[in-house]
Amino acid sequence: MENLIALLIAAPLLGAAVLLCGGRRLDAVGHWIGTVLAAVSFVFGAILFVDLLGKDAEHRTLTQHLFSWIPVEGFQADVAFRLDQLSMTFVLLITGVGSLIHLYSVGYMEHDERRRRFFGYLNLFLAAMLLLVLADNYLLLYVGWEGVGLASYLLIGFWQHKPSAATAAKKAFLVNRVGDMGLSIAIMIMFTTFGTFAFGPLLGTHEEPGLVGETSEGTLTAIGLMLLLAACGKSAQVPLQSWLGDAMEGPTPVSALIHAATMVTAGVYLIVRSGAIFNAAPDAQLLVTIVGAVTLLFGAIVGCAKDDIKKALAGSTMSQIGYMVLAAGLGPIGYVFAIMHLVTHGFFKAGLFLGAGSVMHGMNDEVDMRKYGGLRKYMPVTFITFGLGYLAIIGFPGLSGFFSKDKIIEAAFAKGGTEGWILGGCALLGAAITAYYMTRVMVLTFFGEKRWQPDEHGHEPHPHESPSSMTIPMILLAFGSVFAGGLFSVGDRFLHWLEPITGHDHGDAPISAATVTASTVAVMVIGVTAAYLQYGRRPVPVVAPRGSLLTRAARRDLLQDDFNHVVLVRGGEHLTRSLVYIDHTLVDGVVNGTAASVGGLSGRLRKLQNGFARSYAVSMFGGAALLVAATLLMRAV
Amino acid sequence: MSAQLAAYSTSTGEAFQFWVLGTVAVIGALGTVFMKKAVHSALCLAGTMIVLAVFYLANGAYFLGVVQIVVYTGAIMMLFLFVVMLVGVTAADSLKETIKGQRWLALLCGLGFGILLFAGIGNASLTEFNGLAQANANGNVEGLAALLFTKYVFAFEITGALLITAAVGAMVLTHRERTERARTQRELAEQRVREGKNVPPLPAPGVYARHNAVDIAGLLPDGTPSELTVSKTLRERGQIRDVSTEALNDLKALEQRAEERLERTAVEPANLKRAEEASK
Amino acid sequence: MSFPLLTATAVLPAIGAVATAAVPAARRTAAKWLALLFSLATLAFAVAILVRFDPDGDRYQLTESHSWIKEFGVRYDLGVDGIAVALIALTAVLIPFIILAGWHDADPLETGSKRWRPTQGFFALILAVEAMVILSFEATDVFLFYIFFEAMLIPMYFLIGGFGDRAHEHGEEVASTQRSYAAVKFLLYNLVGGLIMLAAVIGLYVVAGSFSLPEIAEARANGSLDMVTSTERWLFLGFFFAFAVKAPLWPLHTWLPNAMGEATAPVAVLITAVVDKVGTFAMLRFCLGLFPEASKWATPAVLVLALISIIYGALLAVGQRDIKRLVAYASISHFGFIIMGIFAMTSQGQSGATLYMVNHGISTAALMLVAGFLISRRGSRLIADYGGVQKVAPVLAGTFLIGGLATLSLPGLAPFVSEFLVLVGTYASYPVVGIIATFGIVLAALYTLVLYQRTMTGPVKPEVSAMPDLRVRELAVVAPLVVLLIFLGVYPKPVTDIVNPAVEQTMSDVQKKDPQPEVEAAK
Amino acid sequence: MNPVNYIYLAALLFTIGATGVLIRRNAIVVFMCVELMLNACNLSLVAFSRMHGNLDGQIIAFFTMVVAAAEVVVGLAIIVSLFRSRHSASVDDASLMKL
Repeated sequence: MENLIALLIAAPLLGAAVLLCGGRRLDAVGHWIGTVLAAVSFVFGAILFVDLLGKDAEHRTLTQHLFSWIPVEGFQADVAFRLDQLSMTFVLLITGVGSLIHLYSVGYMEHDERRRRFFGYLNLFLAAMLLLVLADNYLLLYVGWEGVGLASYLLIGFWQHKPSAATAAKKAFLVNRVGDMGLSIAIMIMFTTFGTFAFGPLLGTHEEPGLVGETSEGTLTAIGLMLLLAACGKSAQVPLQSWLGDAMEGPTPVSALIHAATMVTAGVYLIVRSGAIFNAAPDAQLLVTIVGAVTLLFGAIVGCAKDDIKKALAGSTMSQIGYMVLAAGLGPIGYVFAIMHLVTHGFFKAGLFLGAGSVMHGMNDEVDMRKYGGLRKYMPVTFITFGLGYLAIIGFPGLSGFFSKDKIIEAAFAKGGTEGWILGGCALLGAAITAYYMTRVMVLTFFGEKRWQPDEHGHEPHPHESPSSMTIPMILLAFGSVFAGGLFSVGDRFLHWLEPITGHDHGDAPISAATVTASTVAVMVIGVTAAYLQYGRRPVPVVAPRGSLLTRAARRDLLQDDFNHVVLVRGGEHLTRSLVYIDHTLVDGVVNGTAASVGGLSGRLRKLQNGFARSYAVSMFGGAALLVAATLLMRAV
Repeated sequence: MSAQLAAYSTSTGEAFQFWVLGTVAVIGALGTVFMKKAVHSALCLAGTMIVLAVFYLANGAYFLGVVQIVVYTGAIMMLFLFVVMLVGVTAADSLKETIKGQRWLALLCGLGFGILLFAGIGNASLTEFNGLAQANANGNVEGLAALLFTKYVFAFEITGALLITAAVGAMVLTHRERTERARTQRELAEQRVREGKNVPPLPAPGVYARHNAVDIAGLLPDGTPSELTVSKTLRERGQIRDVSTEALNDLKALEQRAEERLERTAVEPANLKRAEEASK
Repeated sequence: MSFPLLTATAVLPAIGAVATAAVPAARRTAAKWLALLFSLATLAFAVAILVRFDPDGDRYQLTESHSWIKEFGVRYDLGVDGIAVALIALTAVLIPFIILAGWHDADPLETGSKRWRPTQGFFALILAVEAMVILSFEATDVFLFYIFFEAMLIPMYFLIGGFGDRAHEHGEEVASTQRSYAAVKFLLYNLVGGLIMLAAVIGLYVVAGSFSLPEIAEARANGSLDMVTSTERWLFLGFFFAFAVKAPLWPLHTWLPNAMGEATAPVAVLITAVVDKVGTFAMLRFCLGLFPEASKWATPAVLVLALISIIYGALLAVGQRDIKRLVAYASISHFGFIIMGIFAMTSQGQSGATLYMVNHGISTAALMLVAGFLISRRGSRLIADYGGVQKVAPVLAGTFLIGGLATLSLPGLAPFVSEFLVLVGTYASYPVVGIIATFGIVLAALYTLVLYQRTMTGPVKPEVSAMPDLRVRELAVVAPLVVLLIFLGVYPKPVTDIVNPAVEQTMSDVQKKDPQPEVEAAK
Repeated sequence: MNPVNYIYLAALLFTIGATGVLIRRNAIVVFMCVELMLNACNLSLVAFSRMHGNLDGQIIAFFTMVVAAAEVVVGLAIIVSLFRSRHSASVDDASLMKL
């Protein structure tokens, strides 16, 4: 049964290889190969899942050791996989949502002549993401970690002829690299401290603890901070969040799969997986929660201001992941709920993105929400699925988002002390804003009168429902976003499923769960009504009004990019230019200077050879005199 | 002075002679170096050499003394004078230094070298000296001959070979092989016509001349001297005596005397003009 | 007396060089095939060495020893350890690709230029370089090594100065003057290094009374030969200087960008992927082997220089406008990593460094050769002259991207393994250095992706619109390299198995132990 | 008087001659100065032979004269031919050793 794990990864990897090396002759069937292999991987995942369910809770960890990867003395890195409840959850999410989005892309990318390559990249991403969650040691995880980075680079920049896309791709990779730096430093510290970086011996299980316990808290804090840095990079948390917005340059399925459902949540996976380390390093944990809280507000605010539907959703993604990170930072109180929200979010956010994609598909790639309006009667399926996703994300009671988010807010309060109150407050505020901007999106897109007009080529967009290959995945995801939450939390199924890995404790909630739930619903209602009053009652200007200072700042991602541009980009340019100059003049100049001086000296010496016999004679005579002097001295001595 | 005397002692007489003639020798040497004209240098050198010859005699080297006078002062210095005559006085004679710093370096080296030599001789212990008494017992020349034809015979032969080689070498160097036929009068004339300069033969020296020395340029009808009339060598040496002015004065004087004798009035300007035209 | 495999491996390309040069000018193509044939035969011999070499055997294997100059005890001693074997294999693998890639580089210029381009000479010189490089990897006699270390410069000088890209943009004269400048600069730098080393070599003989590396090292180990500290340090500096010039270490690096910029892409690969490796290899074998104490004494300074090289090289790469110069500065940065790994004095660091030499050779070859194909199509080295190539020549762009990703050491490709080993090894003994060096990987991503973005993506420039994709010959060059990159990235064990024992030997030479993990130390 | 004075005199003459060689440009004069130096040497030789009481010194002096004669012959010949070719007897004009 263990051997299936490798096949899990092998299937999409094979797909990627075949599609990328296959050449044009595969253009006709390429997309189906990709989709089928993704589905196969999902089937394997399902089989393994059933198998795990068969075992009792304590023995649900499968490991597979393939071969020794980098053996150098003490440094032993193996290619080994570890499948436990945590990675199982991810496997199902990745392969499931992944397959659906493959299916969706078949329709969405129909008119792109490079569709084969697109599916190749998607498969590559699946393989890398699976490797990330299945790796049995941090170094192998790092491989997957950068692998998904590469895939996202390729997919964001898929339409490379657009300079904006190419730039966005580069930006995403670079910002991620900064995070990766953190991860690799963390691995170095682990190796020098513990002599290993494999999960098993390092983290241990909750009955017999790993090596982690045997070192100072300072070291662990250092490791924790480095891991947090990595998580920030990958999960677009402040201060490394700037790439996510631009990443929307990629095709919509990519945004749905990578930048909403799976890859961006890898950071959360990393933190939860390294729980043992964070539990022992409270300072690092605190910082995690702070980052989470800041990001969830940051993203929400940005989401309110964007008129580009995908950018708005991107902001919301950022903020939702903020919730997860916040939860993960709470330690055993929050781990489970972080993952739970991650899964439900995977469903409804993917659904929302696919809906957005379907809308753009019908509006010949118009992304400005102010040019939509009243689309509900033109594309009903999209409207319904999108709507369900919307209700899920704002936490409408009974839908999946409600359960997961509510639990997180509870956990935040349960952290206890002032921190608890602050974090909880932030989470609540975030919930309100979420409701506000999602309602805004919903209203602008599907309600009100139609606001679209002919584009520069003069042909009027005539919205239409997307083909079934696109609608089916949307419908399935809608189901997920409706029922997943209930399925998980009724009887705490999900809790019991994950507990053996993450551990759980209830913390000490200062206020009862019921109060939290009530307040959550209350703020949700407030947010919705506010948005409705602002956008539903009054006609919406096609051109965005100048807006308040905050709005303008939020449109520019709260000036984060400007900061980067001024400080990093400009500064970097000047630095490199001056260095190039220095290298040419100073370093090289010294050498050339020496050469020149030698030449000059010899030229001057050359003058002594004036060719006059008499001056030669003088030197001879002088030499004779010196000889005499020498002999005399000899005799004198 | 006699052989015995020279043999083992230095009489006050010799001392006196040394100081006097030594001074002469040094002066001669300095003259050789600092005289402007090569001829004078040669004469100074000759003087020095004679003094040296005397010193040889005083040191009991009678044969060398004689040879010094005969060969050096006689033959070699004559050779020098011949060459000086051939080459003549050149611009090289001027004592003005052309190479920068050469003179000062030279004097510095010379001074240093001299001082060093003197120092060397100073600490050399040259006090004891045994005269040439028994060496010259049966005649200085015999003594030399004995050595020369026994001990140094080989060197002697070699020297002979050297002399012959030198003689041959001198001939080879000075004898110039004519590579092309000498040009005939006709060819020279034709070339002059072709080049169009000096088409008539060069003017002879002494036109309107009062002197017949070769170093005086002949005068043209207008009384200016013509360089062409003087030999090339003199021209290169810049040894031309210009007498044009005095010649003109003589001419005036002549005319005046003629007037007085013939009681004529002054010549009309017209004639003068014509005369000038004719002279042009 | 068994078959002298090492000599044969080195002599074969030498013979090839002579034979190729002897081919009459009219039979140009024949000469090319001959050269390729010989390089492949050499590869076969190198494989034989790999097979015959026993990683767990004695330190130097397949040894050959003949007396040469009795008066000075100079001997013709050959022998290989794991490190040498790996590098010989690298050389033998790369040369055929270099020859194949430079197939048309030395053809006579059709565009009216009168400059004579001896095609045979080009390939003959390449083979000559191969012979000398292999010998310098094999020599265990310091003097013998020195000879080939220096002689290498002569053919390299002609390769750099004699053959350049077809200069369409700026006139042929300009190009050739820049070229000769680069060649002379290369020669001067390395000669100066070599001369200083020669002094050190002689000094070593005076001190140790022998040129034989194993003897001296052995004598050092058992204390029968102890040098005065100052003497040892001076000698070390003499050797190290030469190697630092060869494997350009800041601030002795400035010859590399000129040389790589002006030479044709294959020659540039020859320089950075093959010849420069002799420098780093020699640091590992001679500096550490002969002067362990001095090496330890110099470690902090060397590490600082290496660190500067890493960051500085990367930053300058970002600032370049010329594709080849960019790659050159990237190489400088990578050599910084190699040297850092060597002097980290941990087995991870040194194994990583050795592995890095191999991987960097392959990755740079991949990137640079593809860049060369690109340049040969457009006739310009300026990044600004390209754009949107990806659309017209996707395969070219793809291979270029893979080469670039290898350069930024993406996990899954070979360079990642070595780079991470170097970093870990360095961190284990010098944490601060390790952490600062980690910034290098961000900068690497920056210059690689900027290069890719400016040349390959964006709207298609009219000049490149007609650009053909990779031809079969070019694909035959790139594809195997890419396969190697991926294979060694996923399964580097074969190489590490060969390298590790040798590294252990070196570690024992310098009497260093890997730092124990804190936890174990605590127990 | 101590005959060592002869040696001093010889040294003095030699030095003067040498200096002359260096500062004169006329080849002939230069030659004369060379002769002067040779003569100085001869003087010292003669004086030495007197001191040591044997004739070898004089023999050497004799040889010196012969050699000097030969040298003068050849040297003057050279000067003459030089003057023929370039109409100057200045040693500075023969400065083709310049690079």
